Amino acid sequence: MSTPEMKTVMEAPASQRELTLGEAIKEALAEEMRRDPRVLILGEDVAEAGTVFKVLSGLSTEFGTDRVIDTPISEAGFTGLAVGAAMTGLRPVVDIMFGDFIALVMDQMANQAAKVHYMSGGKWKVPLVMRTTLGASRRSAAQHSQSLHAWFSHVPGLKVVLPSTPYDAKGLLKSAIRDDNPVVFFEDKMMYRLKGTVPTEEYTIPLGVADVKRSGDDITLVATSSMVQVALAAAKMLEDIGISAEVIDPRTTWPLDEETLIESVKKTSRAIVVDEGYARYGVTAEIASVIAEGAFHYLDQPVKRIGAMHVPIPFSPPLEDATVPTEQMVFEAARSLCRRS
Amino acid sequence: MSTPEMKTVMEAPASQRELTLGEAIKEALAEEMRRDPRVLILGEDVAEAGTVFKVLSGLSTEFGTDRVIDTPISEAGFTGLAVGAAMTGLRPVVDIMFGDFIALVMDQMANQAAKVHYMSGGKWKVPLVMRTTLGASRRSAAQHSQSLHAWFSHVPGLKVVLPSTPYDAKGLLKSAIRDDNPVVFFEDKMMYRLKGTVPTEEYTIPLGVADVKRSGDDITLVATSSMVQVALAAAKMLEDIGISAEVIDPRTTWPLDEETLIESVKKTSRAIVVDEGYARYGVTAEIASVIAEGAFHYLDQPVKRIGAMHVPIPFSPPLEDATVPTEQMVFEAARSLCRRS
Amino acid sequence: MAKKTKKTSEPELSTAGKSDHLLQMYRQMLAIRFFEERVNDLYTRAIMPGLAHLYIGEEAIAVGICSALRSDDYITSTHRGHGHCLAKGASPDRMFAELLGKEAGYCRGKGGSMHIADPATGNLGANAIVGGSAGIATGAAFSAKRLGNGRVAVCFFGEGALGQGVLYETMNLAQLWKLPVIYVCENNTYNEYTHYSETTAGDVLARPRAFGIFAERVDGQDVRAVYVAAKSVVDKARNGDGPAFLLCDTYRYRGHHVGDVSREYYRSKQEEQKWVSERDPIKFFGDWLIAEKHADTAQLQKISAEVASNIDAAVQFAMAAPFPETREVQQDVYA
Amino acid sequence: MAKKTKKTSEPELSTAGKSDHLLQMYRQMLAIRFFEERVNDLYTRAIMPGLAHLYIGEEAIAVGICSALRSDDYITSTHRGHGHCLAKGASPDRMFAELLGKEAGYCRGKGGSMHIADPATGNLGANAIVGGSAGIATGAAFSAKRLGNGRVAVCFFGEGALGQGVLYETMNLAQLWKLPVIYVCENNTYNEYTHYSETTAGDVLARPRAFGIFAERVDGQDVRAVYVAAKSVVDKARNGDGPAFLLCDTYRYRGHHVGDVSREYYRSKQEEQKWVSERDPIKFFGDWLIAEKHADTAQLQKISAEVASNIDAAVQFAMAAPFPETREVQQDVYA
Ligand SMILES: Cc1ncc(C[n+]2csc(CCOP(=O)(O)OP(=O)(O)O)c2C)c(N)n1
Ligand SMILES: Cc1ncc(C[n+]2csc(CCOP(=O)(O)OP(=O)(O)O)c2C)c(N)n1
Ligand SMILES: [Mg+2]
Ligand SMILES: [Mg+2]
Repeated sequence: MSTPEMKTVMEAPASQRELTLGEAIKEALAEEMRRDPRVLILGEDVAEAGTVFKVLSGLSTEFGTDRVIDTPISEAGFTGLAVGAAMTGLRPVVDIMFGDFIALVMDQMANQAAKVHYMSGGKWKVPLVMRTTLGASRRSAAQHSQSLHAWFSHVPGLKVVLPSTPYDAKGLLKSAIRDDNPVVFFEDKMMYRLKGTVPTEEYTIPLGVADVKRSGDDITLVATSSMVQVALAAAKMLEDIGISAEVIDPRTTWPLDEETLIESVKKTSRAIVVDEGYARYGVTAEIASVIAEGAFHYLDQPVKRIGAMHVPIPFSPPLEDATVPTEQMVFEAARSLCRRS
Repeated sequence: MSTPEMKTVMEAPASQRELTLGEAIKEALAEEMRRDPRVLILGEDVAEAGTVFKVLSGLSTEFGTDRVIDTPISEAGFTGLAVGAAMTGLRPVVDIMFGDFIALVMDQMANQAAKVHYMSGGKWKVPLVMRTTLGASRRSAAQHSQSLHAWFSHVPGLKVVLPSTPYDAKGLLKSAIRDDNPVVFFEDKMMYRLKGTVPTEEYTIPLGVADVKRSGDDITLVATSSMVQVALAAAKMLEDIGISAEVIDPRTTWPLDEETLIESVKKTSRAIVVDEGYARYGVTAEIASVIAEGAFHYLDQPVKRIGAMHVPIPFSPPLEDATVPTEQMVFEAARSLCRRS
Repeated sequence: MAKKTKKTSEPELSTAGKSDHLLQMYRQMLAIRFFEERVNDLYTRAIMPGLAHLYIGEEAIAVGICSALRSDDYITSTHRGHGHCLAKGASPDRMFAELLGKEAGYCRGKGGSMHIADPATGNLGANAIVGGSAGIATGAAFSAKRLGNGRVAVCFFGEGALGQGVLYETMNLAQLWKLPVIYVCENNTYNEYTHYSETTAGDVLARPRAFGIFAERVDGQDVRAVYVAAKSVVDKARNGDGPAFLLCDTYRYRGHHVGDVSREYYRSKQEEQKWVSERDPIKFFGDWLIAEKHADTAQLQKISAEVASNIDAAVQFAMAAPFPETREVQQDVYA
Repeated sequence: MAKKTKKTSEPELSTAGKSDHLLQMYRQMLAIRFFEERVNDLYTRAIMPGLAHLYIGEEAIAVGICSALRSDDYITSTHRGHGHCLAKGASPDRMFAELLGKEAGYCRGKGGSMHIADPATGNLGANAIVGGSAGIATGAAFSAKRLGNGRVAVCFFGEGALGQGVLYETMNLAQLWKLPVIYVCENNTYNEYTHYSETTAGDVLARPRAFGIFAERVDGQDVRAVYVAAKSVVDKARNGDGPAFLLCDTYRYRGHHVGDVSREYYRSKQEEQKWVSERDPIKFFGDWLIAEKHADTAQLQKISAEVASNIDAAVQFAMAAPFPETREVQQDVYA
């Protein structure tokens, strides 16, 4: 287990420091760019501006503007270019500012990048990373707040990563960059300032391995990205009423570490899946189905799913707040599953 | 219940005739275009060619080439144009030849069409129908064989229709055209020649109402689009070994008629969900979750999901055939769920 | 883009004509300027949720273009859309209400700054996807032609949208089908924090022209020049001559959005100062109005005072207005 | 597009030079023609699964362009890609094997007619998405420039791809970054069953030129003209002068795909006949070879016989080859 929760209980040893998730991502990129000259960054306002979220600020100074490259506002065009570049000797990391804009690159990612290796009988490879964002609550309205990772998770040939801590973000991003397949890396905009301890020495985290963020016996809370923080907060509330919740972060929706999820639920016999994507036909459906099938005879309650309310995301604060899963919602759901009230 | 199976047992009365699914779709379009001058068709090779599947042949003769309009190969462009046209007094029916190409219109559909009504506080409407296709087995390889309806099903603001019979296709398409929302209508390329009885008198079928294609007691087979035919064939095989299968076609993935699905499984206590989309993070996951939650205490086996093999669709016939759900697979799965062997 | 900006000669000016019309344009430019200043103020005082992209410095374009439109003509707008919406006839009170997420807002608070829409003024909606409204505007022109209602659609976008392929797809359709749509490119020289010369190859005007679309460069700081250019292409489009493209040179005085305050890393204070002091569209137009005796200083001050109190009242209205009921969140997903 | 096709003058011709090179081009054109005829035959005999889009009539373009390329240069191809793949060096036996879905095929049978790819000959892959390879080709050019390996990338596409916005996005990138990519537009005048004049507004050459890209129109039935035009832009690109665009006028003799047999509803038999009898690239080139004494009739017949038996052998190979094992279906989803 490797979470801020865990680390902060002990004095952080000399070999670690506190980083924000944004800093951890920048560090992963910088380390990989130093290690491998084929790695470069393409995106809108990534160079001097360091992206609109300032996550990359400083990278263009160290690596120059021909490895941290500002592009026109042509998501399909520069993603397609990156696919070709990845096939021919480079390892591009493409930056898609808001996750909503992946709607513009679905052909390049799903019809091209995801299929090139298979269609060519295994001859061409596409070592491409697409970094993009998800998450609402920023009062950015319907076209700048979506969490659309379910679309990519549905496409064979892609891998999909959703880090929930600075530690995971760094280790997973380094693995994604070294992976020979197209990998989409979703960062929650609201988590860029989330702090956590990160070792100074190098490490990577394999794609496809879930992480138990907190262990417990009464109920399993499966959560992705920022919902992991929501689940951990709910777990604390549950502890106060005597319910011991286990929190599991799959970390990658594809590949999916089914075994860890199923084993946990076999132990707890209750599960809630929390994800910030739209509630219907999303990530919670797949994970809930995997659990319901794999732990069927152990479940004493149906697997409960909690996603973003199934509506376009409204601007008005009281309305937007009503669409996002909260620790209170998770707490209530868990309490009723555990029949405590 | 309204299926070829049902109808063909009786002498088709004078008020019905046999039509192919393609003919039923053309008839629905023709009737609605006669009824409402605001309805028009936009797409590639839709006019004289009547589309590559010849489904629309003859329509341009009756309605002229300014209501059946050939477009450039600009899926995003003419879909966007149709969104604007729908907002301002027309009711366009857009034709996207192969379902794989919806990857090019995700922004226009998911970020624009689906959200205009909500973002405008209910002021603007988008009465748009997008007709497109799904289904493999045509030896068309990875970019011309996908069933990507899960993407649209995930997006609030859109409705998604998957007809499985000529009767349903006609009635559902007429409702889709009269609907004031953007509706995506998926047609299985392999079903265009499927025959079924269709009344001569006019009728419509509401969106959001599942249809019991065959009733049974031992197991519920939920199937979409061409998988309904697969499920019905499997049901026949099951009958021979004494298993009575109920076959339910949701007909629309959104809105989803949850009640009909859940009630059936409460009766049968076993369920298999069959859909031709990729197996993971697809339509089967949502439907299985709905059933697992809604009929939890009635299920005596986990809900089984059968989708297309989770790989890009290969060209080579023996390989492609291995990716598509078959009646044999459904039969085997049902038999083992019913513990007969 | 060497082509020199077209001087607006007297005969054309007469098209712009009468003083009241000119003063109305002046009033609208001021209204936009004051509106945006209050938006910035509401943001800095943490009263406005989220962000906003201010139109300050670019007012002459929205006003010049919309003055050439009928009230039933259509526009589509952008993330930097307040000016377009106001110029097309939106009222500041319901605009502010929308920016504050209030039920009285144009979209009942559901849209916010980037999604103001209003059928009553032909506003098909601002759009937060760069280039995202090219299809919608072209489609509205398609309807206008089909229905024969004589309407014209204007598609406003920044030069950054030249990077979106859908713009070329729709320009091709518009010219093929001779649709009454005017593409108005507001070239304020920056795509967010990147100078457009780093993102834009070749000659911008040559792009629409390659599709056979009439295209003209206009001084976006001169409301009369914009009006004259707009009037001529709008009238032509209305008469069935098809689409046109106007490239309007301009500059945004403020940050890309209200939070973009330290900008030296991408543009110099001097550059900003030069535009503000030498090319301000409101001052330029005001001076001209006085010089040409369409108004005197007192009149302009009176207008300014009226607009200011109008904007004050609008802010008061919006701040006092209630938020929508939470249950509204599930309304209007489907018609 | 009134611009007259450029006459290939003697000095340029000398670039094309030596007889053996010329005869090699002739051999390749024949190989493509015979290959495609066999594809059609395999389809009509129901031996080939699915469909195929024949390149017959357009051979001079693939051969003229690829003759100007190094073997390590890159190409991307289209749904009508057999000619490009062969011209870039693919061998007919493994091509046929792929078309029949056999394990010996270039993609182990997984790709089929529309997805032939072969790193050994720089073939990044045919693409079944119209315009779908514009990004890939431009990206390969991006790598070539970054890695300084002196390679050039050629992006083949039909005029129908002019409808895809991504083409304009990538041309803008290519010119901004001066990438060594050549966009080769094969204008056979039909997008499937629709004449390109119904789908294409304005002047095609003006489109790349608007982005500052050198663009030239070439007679796609004259392999020497294509070669000369290609050689010059490829050399320039290799020397760092950036992208270019070649518009090659041509015609497909057969249907859009092998199943498109009755075509009168979209084009006349006379039109087809005119191209076949008056503009055939192979006959045109063969006559010239003889007239210019690069070969005599006997030599050309000998070449023809060799190619024919070569193609026969290739078909035999492919038909005898086994299908992949079914378990292969789950291989190569991930690297
Ligand atoms: C498709 C898309 N990509 C990126 C963005 C993020 N973004 C918002 S505004 C902007 C710059 C737009 O520049 P321009 O079109 O010139 O308009 P301006 O802001 O200068 O008025 C960008 C990149 C977006 N909203 N949509
Ligand atoms: C994005 C996309 N839209 C539509 C199609 C269907 N389609 C296949 S080939 C074709 C026509 C292409 O015409 P052109 O580019 O001129 O190539 P040609 O067939 O004439 O060689 C179309 C529309 C496709 N494959 N991809
Ligand atoms: Mg700008
Ligand atoms: Mg063509």
